[in-house]
Amino acid sequence: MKAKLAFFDFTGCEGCQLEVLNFETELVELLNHVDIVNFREAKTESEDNYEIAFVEGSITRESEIPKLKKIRQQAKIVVALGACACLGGVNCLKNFRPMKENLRIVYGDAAKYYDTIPARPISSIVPVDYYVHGCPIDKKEFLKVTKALLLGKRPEIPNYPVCVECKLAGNVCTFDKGETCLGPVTRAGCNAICISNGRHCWGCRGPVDDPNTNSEKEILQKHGLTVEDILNQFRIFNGYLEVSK
Amino acid sequence: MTQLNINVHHVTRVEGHGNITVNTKDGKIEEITWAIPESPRFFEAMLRGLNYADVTWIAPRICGICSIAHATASIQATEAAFGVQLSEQAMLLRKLLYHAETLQSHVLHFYFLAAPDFLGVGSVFPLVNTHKEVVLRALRLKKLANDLADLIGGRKTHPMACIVGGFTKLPEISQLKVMQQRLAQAMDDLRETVKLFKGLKIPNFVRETEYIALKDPKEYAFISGDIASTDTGTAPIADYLSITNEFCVPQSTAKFSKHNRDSYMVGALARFNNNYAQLSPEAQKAAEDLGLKAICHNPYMISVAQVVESIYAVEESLKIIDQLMAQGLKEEKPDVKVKAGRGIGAVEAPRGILFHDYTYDDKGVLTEANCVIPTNQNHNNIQKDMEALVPSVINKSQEEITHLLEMLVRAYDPCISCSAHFLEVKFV
Amino acid sequence: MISQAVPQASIYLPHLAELIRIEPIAEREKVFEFRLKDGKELGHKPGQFVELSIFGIGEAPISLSSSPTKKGSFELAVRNVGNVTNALHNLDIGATVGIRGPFGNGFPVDNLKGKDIVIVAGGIGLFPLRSLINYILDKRSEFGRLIILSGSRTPQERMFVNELEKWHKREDVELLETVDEGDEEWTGHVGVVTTLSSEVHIDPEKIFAVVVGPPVMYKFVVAECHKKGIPDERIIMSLERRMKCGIGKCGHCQINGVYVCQEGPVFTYAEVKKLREAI
Amino acid sequence: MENKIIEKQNMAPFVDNLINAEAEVIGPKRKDGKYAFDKLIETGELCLDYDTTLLPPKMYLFPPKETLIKFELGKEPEVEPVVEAKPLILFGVHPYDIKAIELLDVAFSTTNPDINYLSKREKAVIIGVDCLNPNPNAFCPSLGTATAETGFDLMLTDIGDSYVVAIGSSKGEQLLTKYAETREASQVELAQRNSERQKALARYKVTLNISPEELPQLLDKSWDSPWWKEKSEKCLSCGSCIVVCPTCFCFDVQDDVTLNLKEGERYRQWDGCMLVDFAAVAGGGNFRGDKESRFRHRMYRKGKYIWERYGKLGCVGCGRCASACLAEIASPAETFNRLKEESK
Ligand SMILES: Cc1cc2nc3c(=O)[nH]c(=O)nc-3n(C[C@H](O)[C@H](O)[C@H](O)COP(=O)(O)OP(=O)(O)OC[C@H]3O[C@@H](n4cnc5c(N)ncnc54)[C@H](O)[C@@H]3O)c2cc1C
Ligand code: SF4
Ligand code: SF4
Ligand code: SF4
Repeated sequence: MKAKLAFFDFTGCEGCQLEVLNFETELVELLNHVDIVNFREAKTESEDNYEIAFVEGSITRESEIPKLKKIRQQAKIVVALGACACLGGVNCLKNFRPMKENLRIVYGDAAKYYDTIPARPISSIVPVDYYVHGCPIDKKEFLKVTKALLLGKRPEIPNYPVCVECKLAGNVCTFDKGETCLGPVTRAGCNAICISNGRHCWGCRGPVDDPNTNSEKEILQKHGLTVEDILNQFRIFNGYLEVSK
Repeated sequence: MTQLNINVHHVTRVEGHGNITVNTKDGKIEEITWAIPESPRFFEAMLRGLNYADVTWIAPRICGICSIAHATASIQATEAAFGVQLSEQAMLLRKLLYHAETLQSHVLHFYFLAAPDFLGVGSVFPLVNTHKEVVLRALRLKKLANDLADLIGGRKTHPMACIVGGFTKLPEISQLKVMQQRLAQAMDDLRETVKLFKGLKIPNFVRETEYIALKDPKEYAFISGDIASTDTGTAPIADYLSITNEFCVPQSTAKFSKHNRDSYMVGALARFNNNYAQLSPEAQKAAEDLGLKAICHNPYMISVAQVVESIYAVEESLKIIDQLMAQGLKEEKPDVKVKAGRGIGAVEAPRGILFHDYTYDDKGVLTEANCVIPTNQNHNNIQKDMEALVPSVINKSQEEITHLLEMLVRAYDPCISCSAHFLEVKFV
Repeated sequence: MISQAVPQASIYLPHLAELIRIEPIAEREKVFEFRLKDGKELGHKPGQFVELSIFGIGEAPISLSSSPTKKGSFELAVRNVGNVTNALHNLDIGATVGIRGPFGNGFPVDNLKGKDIVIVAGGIGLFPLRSLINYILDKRSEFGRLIILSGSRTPQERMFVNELEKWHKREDVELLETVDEGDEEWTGHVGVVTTLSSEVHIDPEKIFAVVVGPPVMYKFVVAECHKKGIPDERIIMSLERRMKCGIGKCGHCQINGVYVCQEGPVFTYAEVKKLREAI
Repeated sequence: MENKIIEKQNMAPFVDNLINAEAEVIGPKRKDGKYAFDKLIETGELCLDYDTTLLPPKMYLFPPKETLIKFELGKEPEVEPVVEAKPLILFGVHPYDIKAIELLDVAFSTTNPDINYLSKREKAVIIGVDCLNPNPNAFCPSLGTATAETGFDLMLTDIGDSYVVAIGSSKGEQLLTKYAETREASQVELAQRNSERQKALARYKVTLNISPEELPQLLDKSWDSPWWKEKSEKCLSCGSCIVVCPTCFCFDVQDDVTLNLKEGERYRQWDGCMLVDFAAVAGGGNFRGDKESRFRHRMYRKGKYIWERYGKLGCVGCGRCASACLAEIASPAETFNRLKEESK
């Protein structure tokens, strides 16, 4: 029997779902042994009967909470898709300001009509079985996780820092170029794609299980960042961890 | 006449969540609304206090589908604020990346999101069995666009190689050569696409409105030029606020836009209507074949305009690659000197004109941001289209009307999650 | 030089084996009996292990649980803890798996001949020890006393209950069992495995202790052995480590300079003592 | 050993000939201000005066990711070994990397010979070049790895207008006769080579204050040194040190299947003892779960375990790890010197 997959989105840019649509030929292969029963971005029909739910986006409104809980009840396996769902992601940048002020900045006088709560990852509301990290997700990793789930195995998601893959990619370390990087504390799995393209790691995949944040901070300071700069860097994708501490 | 009670909760195959409500009672229309229940994102607030490099990194996260457009608008706003000059090579690469975006998004829209309507199915998935060759062609084109984005921007979504002042990674000549061949081959697929669209029955619905798009005397504009209106002519980008005029509508809290009339349209059709003459001959010919003539007032023709623009994007990409290969690629270190100031970046996102307006302090930290998103500008036009459409089709079944309305919304290729940084509808 | 050394066969290529019998032994544990598809004998020693492949899932090191005296097939007893073991537990009779090995040194059966043997099993430590026990029982006359001390966490987690009963009944086996926590039905001994030691009387001059169990158990059992006067050279233990290749290449199983899959998994305490990270 | 001379202007034709011959030629190229081994497309890319490369040339013999077997799934699975090896010329390998390859040769051929490594190795030609501009973290002279007498097919030394070429094997000699314009080396030129090598020795900035033979003993005494904890406190467990090391050869093995779930492969990929889960076992145990024990284990491997097991040094002093380590703790020289200090 074909496994039934469903995709859901909360607050986010939908780039991760788009990455799934970007499978091109692989999507056709995949459809041979799965049924995608729910994928609003790409299809009209929907069904409430699914085994694996991929959930994109973070939770930023009260009304999203019951919807997420319903998905959890229905699905055997819940997979968080992308930084917003896994970590809270960039949405958590607003958590560093009172919600009232956010509303005022964006909506001015009309602020009173809106509701918003501090952004949070879906794991803060319901148990999550697996994570596909990244902003956006890496297509290969998504496939790896999906294949593992279809085979009934626990997907092997690296628990080592991006530096491993960065070195393997043959990159010159950003620190050697006079810049800084969050690679040493960030979970690998992206093949150091940002560094390979001349940028640095921004931490979109979240920290490894036991990051040596103190050492990383010292290194960043040694390379010219102020404490505030460092906080800003961590906050871009990992602000939720800071606030929830 | 049927009693209508249409309630489309979350229009599918659009990016983000939008709802349609139509109620009639005794033949009288009581309510027609296009509403956006998407969660607000607060980007303007989130960007405050960030360094420019982080600003331009985060801003594309407004929308995953047009992330290259947001990245470009964000970078260009920052460059305008700092007075950064782009090298010719960087400009060519930026345009090339941009054509990838246009192609990426258009192909996704007209094949995957809109085409199922015309072919009478609910999504692209069943087409795998019934129209395999169409799906494979669509996938080929999409892959090509994605690979081009990958090659120039480093990634399909949320590109990282394009930065303020230029690029951090250059493609290799050998890679460009392969891309050139693939683009040339893609012209065949696009010609087939034109044939396919020629056979489709596009609803005939006309409502005159104002069309707004960028206009550049040098070329069919995507990332440069002034703001042009089919009603009022051109205005500098700096005047964008007086064009977009966001306002609140009484029955909801959504911010809508209007300029010269009740509403205006942005996007592929608006660009076509303003800049038709600057299209390449092959794109013009495709337009003619498809029965698209400027000025066209049928919003369902937006998808057709996208097909025409895709041909243009591929042709232009080929030209740019020729030029890059002829002159060779050289490493350039972007020359960026931070200074206090305000800058506006205006680009034509696939679904319409997009503005990022930033103010930076002397350390390059953002103090204020405003982003005006194309879908925002279209919302009011969608609303007005619905108001005009429903009476004209009121004798059809509820099912048919619903379908026509959904198709209408989809035709606009709305990008709701990016518009929702600014939009919200309250249900009463 | 190198060119002459290029081998003919890949050390990573498993042989195919057919699953011919499955027997559940406890909640998370089952015995699986296999036959090599090429009809050959596996030819192992007690205490050796194989690398078991479930293709598409991965490989895991698993001890041989049957005695080499059993011909035509071999048995693995496996606890379901992760990917490979779970996939194995989901297989049906007739399924094909991959087998590499046997690997490792195994218990020093030749040294044990003619000696008294006290076997100390903690939990699934009985899996590899069962191979040794059955080997000794099949060649009973070649060995001296056989004392088995077996400890489980609870009565439900006793492994190989039928065989334990059988051994109980034998005159030539001294089996003592204990559980860490009893229940209403359990009438036997309660306490960790070392608490059985007071009931055992041995001749330290001619006894070997063979110990396999969870890592925490070793220190206590060794202390007990010392109390009874068993010298380090005659305390034998099998160690578990993470293993990928099973043949001394991948480095995962290394304890100090020692590769457990090569020099082990069976060591004397005299050897283990020198390894700072062993237990 | 026979020695020839290649004039510098004859070097480019030699390399071009090799590139045009059937074998793939790998050599050091410039990369973002550093150097990296990569396939040579044209001679111009080759940089023979490099200090060190980001990754060691071992990656061509023991690739970061390598398929070991392929299989078909289903009721009757089929398996077959995968051994990929093609003729390869490693051009411009420094002596320390040659010594490291010699270690790999032993490690992969002892007890259970590894066909995947050995077949690649057999097809590889090694053309060395003496390292005259050492990396600031290197300490090769202290380990006797600044020059190599064996392990290469040809060995080049830059003596100004020309290269002295030492011939290390008949394979090397054949290549030379076939593709290069050479002449006999004079005594003067050989003397020049010596003096270049001597001068290079003086350019090393790091010295090990203990002879390599004494390292095992020193480490025997140092297990309980406070150094391990103190220094490893900063370790990011980022694995940079093990990935860049020419003598590390540990790996992980995983299965992957194709999207149709019908066939798949088993591959190995580089792994190493500095990564947190390297020694983790089922049930949550981790035999080197803390930074201190991982840090110590790596140093023991470099200075003692490998030596005792394979009779070769586990570190060749290339200094790559020290350059790669952001925490500035990975240099074996620093640790060994410090322990030597402590032991006094
Ligand atoms: C010499 C030897 C002999 C052995 N003999 C036996 C035997 O006879 N019988 C027996 O049952 N066992 C035996 N074992 C133990 C057995 O090898 C392991 O239980 C087995 O390798 C587990 O493999 P697996 O693929 O099922 O589990 P894995 O999927 O590898 O996982 C095992 C557990 O570790 C956790 N885990 C591992 N890696 C990760 C990760 N990256 N992220 C998160 N969690 C992780 C999982 O949660 C899981 O609980 C022996 C081991 C050795 C070394
Ligand atoms: S660039 Fe970043 S990820 Fe790469 S090695 Fe350096 S610190 Fe690690
Ligand atoms: S020693 Fe340095 S390079 Fe190695 S894992 Fe630790 S921090 Fe990374
Ligand atoms: S341990 Fe460091 S110095 Fe020694 S060989 Fe490895 S990378 Fe080079």
